[in-house]
Formats: sequence, C-alpha cells, structure tokens
Amino acid sequence: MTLDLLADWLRRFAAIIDENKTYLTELDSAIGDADHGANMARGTAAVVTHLDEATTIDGLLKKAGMTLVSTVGGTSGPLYGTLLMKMGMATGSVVELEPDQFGKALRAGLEGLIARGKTELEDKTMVDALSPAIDAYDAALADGADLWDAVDAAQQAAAAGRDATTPMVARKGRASYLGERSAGHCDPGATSSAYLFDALADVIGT
Amino acid sequence: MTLDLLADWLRRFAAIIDENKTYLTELDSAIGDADHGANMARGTAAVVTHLDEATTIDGLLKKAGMTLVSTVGGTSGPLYGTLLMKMGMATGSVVELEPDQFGKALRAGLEGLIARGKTELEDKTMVDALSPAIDAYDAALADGADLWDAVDAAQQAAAAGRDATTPMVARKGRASYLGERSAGHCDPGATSSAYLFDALADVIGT
Amino acid sequence: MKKLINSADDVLADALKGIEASDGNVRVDHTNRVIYRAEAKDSGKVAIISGGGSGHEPMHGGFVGLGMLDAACCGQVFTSPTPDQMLEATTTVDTGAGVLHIVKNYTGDVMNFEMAAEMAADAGVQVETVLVADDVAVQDSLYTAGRRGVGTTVLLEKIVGAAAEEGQDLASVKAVAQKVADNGRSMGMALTSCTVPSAGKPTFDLPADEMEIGIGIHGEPGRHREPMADAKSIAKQLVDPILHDLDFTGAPVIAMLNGMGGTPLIELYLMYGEVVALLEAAGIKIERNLVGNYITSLDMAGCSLTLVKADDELIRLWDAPVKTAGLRWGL
Amino acid sequence: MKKLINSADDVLADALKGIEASDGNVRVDHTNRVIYRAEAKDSGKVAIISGGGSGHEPMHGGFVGLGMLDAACCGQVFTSPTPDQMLEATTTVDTGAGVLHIVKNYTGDVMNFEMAAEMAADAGVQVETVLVADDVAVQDSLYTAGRRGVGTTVLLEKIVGAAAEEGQDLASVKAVAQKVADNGRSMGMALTSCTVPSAGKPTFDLPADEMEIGIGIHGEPGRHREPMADAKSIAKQLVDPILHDLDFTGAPVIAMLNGMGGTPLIELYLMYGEVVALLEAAGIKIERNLVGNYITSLDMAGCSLTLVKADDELIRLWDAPVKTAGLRWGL
Ligand SMILES: Nc1ncnc2c1ncn2[C@@H]1O[C@H](COP(=O)(O)OP(=O)(O)O)[C@@H](O)[C@H]1O
Ligand SMILES: Nc1ncnc2c1ncn2[C@@H]1O[C@H](COP(=O)(O)OP(=O)(O)O)[C@@H](O)[C@H]1O
Ligand SMILES: [Mg+2]
Ligand SMILES: [Mg+2]
Ligand SMILES: [Mg+2]
Ligand SMILES: [Mg+2]
Repeated sequence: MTLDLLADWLRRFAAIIDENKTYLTELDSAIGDADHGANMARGTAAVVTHLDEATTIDGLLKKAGMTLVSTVGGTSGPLYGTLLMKMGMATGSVVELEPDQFGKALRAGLEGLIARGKTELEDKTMVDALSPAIDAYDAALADGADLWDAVDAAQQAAAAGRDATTPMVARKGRASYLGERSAGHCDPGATSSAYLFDALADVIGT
Repeated sequence: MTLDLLADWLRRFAAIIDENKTYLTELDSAIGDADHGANMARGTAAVVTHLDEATTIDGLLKKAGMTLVSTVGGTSGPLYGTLLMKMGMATGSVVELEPDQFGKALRAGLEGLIARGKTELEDKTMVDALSPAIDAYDAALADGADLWDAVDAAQQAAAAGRDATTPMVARKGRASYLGERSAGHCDPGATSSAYLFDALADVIGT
Repeated sequence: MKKLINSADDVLADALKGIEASDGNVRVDHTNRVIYRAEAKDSGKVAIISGGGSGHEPMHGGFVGLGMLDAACCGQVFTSPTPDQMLEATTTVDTGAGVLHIVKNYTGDVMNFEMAAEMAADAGVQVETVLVADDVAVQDSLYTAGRRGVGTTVLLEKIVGAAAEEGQDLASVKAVAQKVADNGRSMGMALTSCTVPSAGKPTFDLPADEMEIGIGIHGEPGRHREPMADAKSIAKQLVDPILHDLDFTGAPVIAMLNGMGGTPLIELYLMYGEVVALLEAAGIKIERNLVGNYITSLDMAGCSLTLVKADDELIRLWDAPVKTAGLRWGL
Repeated sequence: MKKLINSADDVLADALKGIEASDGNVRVDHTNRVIYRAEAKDSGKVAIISGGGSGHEPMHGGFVGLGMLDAACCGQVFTSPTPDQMLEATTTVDTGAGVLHIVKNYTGDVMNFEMAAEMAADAGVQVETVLVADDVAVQDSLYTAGRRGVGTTVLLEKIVGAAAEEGQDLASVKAVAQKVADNGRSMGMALTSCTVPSAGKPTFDLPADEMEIGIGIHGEPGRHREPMADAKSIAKQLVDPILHDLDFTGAPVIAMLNGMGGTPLIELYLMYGEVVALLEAAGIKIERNLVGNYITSLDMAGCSLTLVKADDELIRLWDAPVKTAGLRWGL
C-alpha cells in the first residue's frame, strides 16, 4: 500500500459518495434527518483538496481525518474523522505499508471510532459494516491471502454487514429514537462505510 | 307583504345561504379571501334567532340589519346590514306593506348600501345583482304586474345580474386587487344577493 | 386541512383564551372579542385602537400594551370586526383625550370602522382615523379599492403608541400617524396559499414551481404569478417596486422583513441579507429593522418587505419603550 | 421544494449575512460560522456557548446577547457544528473565568462538543458541559442514544445566561444549568414533515389525516403516528407524558408552547389555552411562559410543550434582563 494508492482510495471514496449522496440522504430521511449524503459529500470533497499535500501516509491520513472532523459535523464527522486520524497515528511516518500494517491501522481506527461512538455491534450503525470488514481482512491475511483477496473479503463482509443492518432496531444515534420503527431500513452510515471498502477494492483492482 | 311573510323571507334566505355556504366560500376563494360563506351563514343564522321578537315590519328589518352588522363583519356585514336597516327605516311602524311600499323600501335599502359601499354598477359587486333586481321589480309593478310576477321578474334579473358579473373586472372590494385576473369568476356577493330574491320568490310562491 | 384547532367555528374564541392565559400585558373581553391593556393608560392621554380579521397574529392583539395599542378588536379569521366591537373598545379606552383608530385600507375594515366612528361620535367620544394604504402591489388605485394596508401598520402602531404615551394630543398623534402612513411602503410575495379554517382547503393553488407576487395579507391571490426564483431575484422583486414608488434616500429608514406565518426564520434572515444588499447599493440607510413574523396570513409561506422613510422624531418614537407580546424593548 | 434561498449549499452562509445585518446584539465570524455578542462580556465572568445544526432559529444564534449566550456555533442545516468552531468560540469568549458548553443530547452534538472540550482543555481553558436531555418522547433511554435535548435548552440558556451575567463562578453556573436540565421536560408533535434544503423534499410523508407524536427537532420521524385529532386531545398527548415523568405540583413552573416553524401563532395561542386548562386541572401553577417559535424545525408544522419545575432562584434569574433577538426584556 503506497501513499499514492491511499490517496487514490480516498479520492475514489469521495467520488462514490458524491455519486450516491442522494441515496444516502434518502436512507437518512427514513430513519434520520436527511443529511448524511450532504454531510459526507461536503467532507470527502474537502479531503480530496488536501491529498496532494501529503508526503507520508500518517500525514495523509491524519490530515484527511482532521478535515472530516472540521468539515462534516454531525455524527459522521467525528466518527469517520477519528477512524482516519487513529489509522494515521498507527502507521507512523512511512510512505508504504505492508498489508498487515494496513490491517493494524484499520483496526486502530475502528477502535478509536468505537470508543468515540460508544457503539456495540448490532446497534445498527456504521460499525456493523466496518467491524466485519476489518475482521474479514485480518482473517484473509492470516489464511495467507494476498492484499487483493483480503480487500475482496473485506468488501464482501462490509456489504453483508451493511445489509444486515436492515432488520435491526437501532440503539445508537438518531435512528434509535424510532425504536421498532427503525427496523426495515438500511443504515445510512453502514452504507457509506461499505463504500469505503468498495473504493479500496476499486483502486487495488486497477 | 305581511310581517310573517317578511320573517319567512329572511328565514328562507338563511336556509339557502346555509345550504350554499361552501359554494359561496369557493367563489370567494377564487377572487377573495375564502370567507363569504362563513360570514353570511354566521350572520343570517343570528338574524333568524331574533325574527320572532318583532311586532312591526320596521322593527323586524332594523333588528335584522343591526344583527348582520354586529355578527358578520367584513365587507358584507355593513352592506347587507345597511340594506335591511334602511329598508326598515323606509317602511314605518306597520305590520303589512303594499307591493309598491315594499319596492320603495328595497330601493331605500339599495341606496343606503351604495352610499356605504361607494359602488357603481359593473364594479363586480352585489350591487350588480341587487340593482337590476329592484329595477325589474319596480318596472313590473309599473306595468301592472302583481306581487308574484314582480318578484319573479326581480328573481330573474338578480340571477342575470349575478351571471353578468363573471366577465367583469372588479373595481371594488378585495377582488379589485386581482385586476384583470378577477375576470372569469362569478362574484360571491352578487351570488348571495341573488339568493335574497330566490328566497323571496320561494316564500311568495308558497 | 391539518390545524391545531378544535373546530373552525371556535378558532377565535379558543385562541383568545390562550392569549389571555399567556400575555400578562393584556386582559380579554371574550364577549366582545376585544383585547385590552391589562392596566389602563393614564387619564388624559390619547388612546389608540386597531383591529381587523384574525389570522395575522401577532398583529393586532400582540401589540396591545404599554407604548403601543390600548385595544385590539378581533374579527373572525380574515373578516373585519364589527362596529359594535369597535364602539365598545373606543368608549372603554377613551380617557377623555380622544381615540385614534388605526385602519387598514380594506373595504370591510374601512366600512366597519366608519360606522363605529359615527356611533362613537354620537356617544361623545372624539375619534380620529388614520388609514394605512401602503401596498405598492396595487398599482392602479383609481380602479380598485385603493392600496391595501399591510406591513406599515405594525411600524405605525409602535410609533404612534409612543407618541400617545408621551402625552401628545389627538391632533398631533394623528399627524404622527399620517406621517408614518404617508411614508411607508410594502410589497409581499407568497410561496404557498394559506388555508382558512372554515374553508378547509387552500384559498388558491400554487404549483410547485411558481410563486405569487404582490400578495396581500388575506390569502387573496396576488397581482401575478411567475416561475419560482432564488432569494436574490425575489428580493429585487420586493425592493424595486417600493423604491420606484418613493425615494428613500437621504432619510433614516425603518425596515421590516416580515414572514407570512409558514416561513422559517432562517429564510427570513437570508432574505433580509439580500434586501439589505440591494438597499445599500441604492444608497439607502436602514437605521432600525425587524425580521420575523409580525403581520401574517395564517400558514402562508412567503414574506413581505416594508420600508418607512423616517426622520429623527419617528426614530425617537420608535426607540421609546414598548412592552407587548409582539414587540418589546426598554422595559 | 420552494424556499427563500439561493442554493441549498449556501443557506447557512447567506442567512448569517442577514443575521449580521439585522441583529445589533451580535457580530458574526463568517469563516468559522460563529455568532458572538457584539460587545464582549466583562472580564471575570463565566462565558456561555451553545450551538447545533441550523434550521432551529431563533435557537441558538438569536439567543446571543446580554444576559444569555456569548456565542453560538452554527452547523449546517440539521448537522452539528464541528469541534474547530466550538474551540474557536470557546477560546474567544473565555474571560478567564471558564466557559460553559450547553449541549443538546444528540450523538453528533455530544461528540463534537466532547472533542472541542478536550481541545479547549489542552489550550488551557476551563470548560464545563451541561447536557440537555429533556424529551420524554424517548421512553427507553437505556436502549437508545438517550433522551433528546429539545425545548428546555431555550429556558436553560436564558436562566444560565443570567447566572453568568450576575457573576456566579463556573461551578455555580454549571450547578444552575444542571438544575434546569434536571427539572425540564418536553414533548412535541408534528402535523407535517419539514424539508431539508439539500434533500429537496420532505423528510417523511405524513398523510393528510395523520399526525406524528413524539417528534424531535431534526425532522426525524417521531415515536408513533395516529389519526389527526382536535387541539384538546393533542394538548393531552403533550401534557400527560410530561406529568407522568415528573411531578410539577408545588413549584413555580415555567412553560413554553413552542411552534415548529410552520405553525401560525394563532394556533400556538389556542394550544396554549388548552395546555393551561389541563395543567390547572392537575394543580400546576404556571408562573412564567413563552408562546411562539423558539426552537424550530425549518418549515415543520406542529408544536412542542416544555415545562421547567423552577424555584425562587430560577424565577429570579428568568426575570433578569435579557437583550437578544429572540428573547428580550428589562432592557
Ligand atoms: N454512536 C454511534 N457510533 C457509530 N456510528 C453511529 C453512532 N450514532 C450514529 N452512527 C452512524 O451515523 C449515521 C448518521 O450520520 P449522519 O446522518 O451524518 O449524522 P446525524 O445523525 O448527526 O445527522 C448513522 O447512520 C449511523 O451509522
Ligand atoms: N364597495 C363595495 N360595495 C358593494 N359590495 C361590495 C363592495 N366591496 C365588496 N363588495 C361585495 O362584497 C363581497 C365580499 O364579501 P365578504 O367576502 O363577506 O367580505 P370580505 O371581502 O371583506 O372578505 C364581494 O363579493 C362583493 O360582492
Ligand atoms: Mg443525519
Ligand atoms: Mg371574503
Ligand atoms: Mg374577509
Ligand atoms: Mg444531522
């Protein structure tokens, strides 16, 4: 994983978000306040403008995380921001990462996000996509898979995790106010989190 | 025209208004403020509660007019109120009126209404129904018609006058603010005024 | 129609109960549907009353209190109150110094207030009337009922209330009122119609891509329709006809950007920003302003702009203390 | 979607221009989207900031001024502001006596304010936080993000602003804030959804014969739907869960009947009348009240009721002078 590849990853993430912002807002209309698409589009667009400045991977990730924190707001700003900032803190000042180092960074990011959001699995949040994806990535590497296969496994697990949020009753975030009525709707944050792994697969595949 | 007949007239007028209040309000929605039906229904219902008190025709008409003034409000309250009050002032303290005396009372009422409203013919107001109706009544009597035929002529003239308001551009009242856009809609006040003669024909016919 | 009401017929009577319960500045005569100041004005001071159809809240009832109105006569929704109500209010508030009637130029209001003034004169009360006719949307006042009385009414009630409070006599209170009326202009627009409770549905239909320009305050349709536009263009459509009608340069101006009842405050602030930019470009100096819902049309979405060309005296009276539910400062 | 805006992306930036132009109590930092008092508070007094998504006007920006907030951080529509904004505001308003953050209990607000407080502590500013979580519509707070912070926020900002203004230290200002938070309860309902500008259509569909009970202030759907009812029944649906949650008898109560942004004032007064009748029957004494649009949800039609069980101290602080666009008395 090179600095350039990571920059491409976040560029691709921004592009997917932008393409799907109306859909994300629709998901958030059903069980939230109709702003997840606008929030993520605003934040990822800002991240893209800083990607060329970075000379190290930790610099890139920390700057991207800080940019999300300071441009997104809402619930997803601090959470996605923490994810990337903690990833950056975990990598050290390098320009390339081995697949397992990338996995450790993802894990550190996830733990930061969970600590910030005080979330558990099955609360019907982005964690329900992120957590199985990172587990799958680690498991694939442990089984001897290469980066491509590990990312592929992560992408599939993220999508499955996202889909699994649909029947769940939300216990965190705005959707939790709906109680039982939150069931039957896919979680917007889990959906944007799955895009993160779609973006990764896209840039690794090319 | 007896005291009882006049009381029946106003009772019948109230009944017709009540039946048609939604329609009157619809007409007023198109070129006004959607209250003519409610205004007239409130006022005429109040008039009905006092009809049994009267012992003379002037007492009946003055009380009815005052009741309209104090319960209707808006534009139609003072105008219909003045019409009936001035009619009452013209009759004197009697219990029966000859057809020509009734015609003089109507004329006095109309003049009072016009003075209050500062209206001319073709301003697209109730005057466009009232004025031709009273003219027709007088003309019929002058031609030797009996009460029934005179009222019949008045009813027809009122209806024609009402219909003639449709193409007019309003120059008085709220509809005048619409300018050219007021054309193509029948005037609500002319419509309620035509009911006044419908009511008269109904009670004289029976 | 979805409204927070019990029944269309009881809207006014029920709302008066809530006004009485919430507003410590007033007392309510439920029989006559008149809102009075809780504490009557000092004897010897000119009293001021106004009134009109309901559905324009806070106008007029929310402007009853120290430094503004002595009484407000409440008509049914969008229907002028009756002469009885006005007579009752006039005789009640008169302290011997006479009463000013503030009347918006709508045929119903004019006629009912006229009858009330005749009756009050009979009862020995000195009454003067000021007619507000500030709506520049009505262009051809020769062939209409004349310009409607809209936003200037609010600013006039404040200023004239201060003049009466400081003890000016009836002639001079009336002169102040006339000065405000002569120097006030308004223009309004609507994004939606409103729904009169007794009608049960919107007074007019306005397609999703159109707006109504030159709307009054009774939910009556405006002067013309056009395609929906952005805030900047709408601001221009409000400002231009006003400036075309009266030269506002070289004087301190009081501005009101008013919401029609269903428009969020954030949009009113946004519109005010656009209006100020246009006025500054035209060399006009806004010395005082109001942004909010002051003279509304039930649940209509839209806004109106009012400008009053003031002078030092009017600004001084504007700044005088006022204590009402709708406007309050200095107390 | 018909709104008085230029573009969905510019709503906040454009509205801030209008706020700056109209409200003499404030100055606006457009870069950080923070609204500050025009004149900074005396040195040595505790400063108070709040903030949240926009679309709730007059909250919070309209409550910046003498006797209330020192700064309001404005997020995008319905989106919590960011920690940078809060840090900037916190360091700017601190006079050395520390800063109280007033935070509504929504996940986004809580996390962003948490991060800001951590950063401010790093920067050497003493920060305390009070969390408002007054919405009784959220019943099962163990399995949710907890109760939402709604109407009590407005009353709390007023009361705590007065405590800071009279020179109480950070601990005691925080204690007053906590007392209000602990004793405030709210319940809301909606007749319609609202439309977030960037979404372009209503957040949810509400049929013409249904209403949403237990709505929050972000246009998120409420707890359940039921057939439309009259004002009396709706009042009961607001009052009952509040009284069930806290005993309001035997104390002076401050009540707020709040409009969601698209509801005419006449309906709010009417609802207040119904609420007062129910509270009186329950032996509850309302000592102070507000009726109007104070914490809104864009163009949503509906209302919320907030009751704060006060005591003599809170009433004294409530009555203290305040000079903001949204609340003003005594000055
Ligand atoms: N406590 C939490 N931990 C992790 N994710 C959360 C939490 N609360 C909410 N989320 C996620 O945030 C998403 C909503 O984000 P967004 O709409 O941008 O913020 P907001 O709810 O403040 O409007 C939800 O779909 C959910 O996935
Ligand atoms: N100056 C006037 N003279 C006579 N009739 C008038 C005048 N102005 C308006 N009208 C009549 O009044 C009717 C409207 O009455 P109504 O709706 O009850 O009052 P408002 O216009 O005050 O709401 C119009 O349809 C018209 O016939
Ligand atoms: Mg959201
Ligand atoms: Mg009408
Ligand atoms: Mg009317
Ligand atoms: Mg949000």
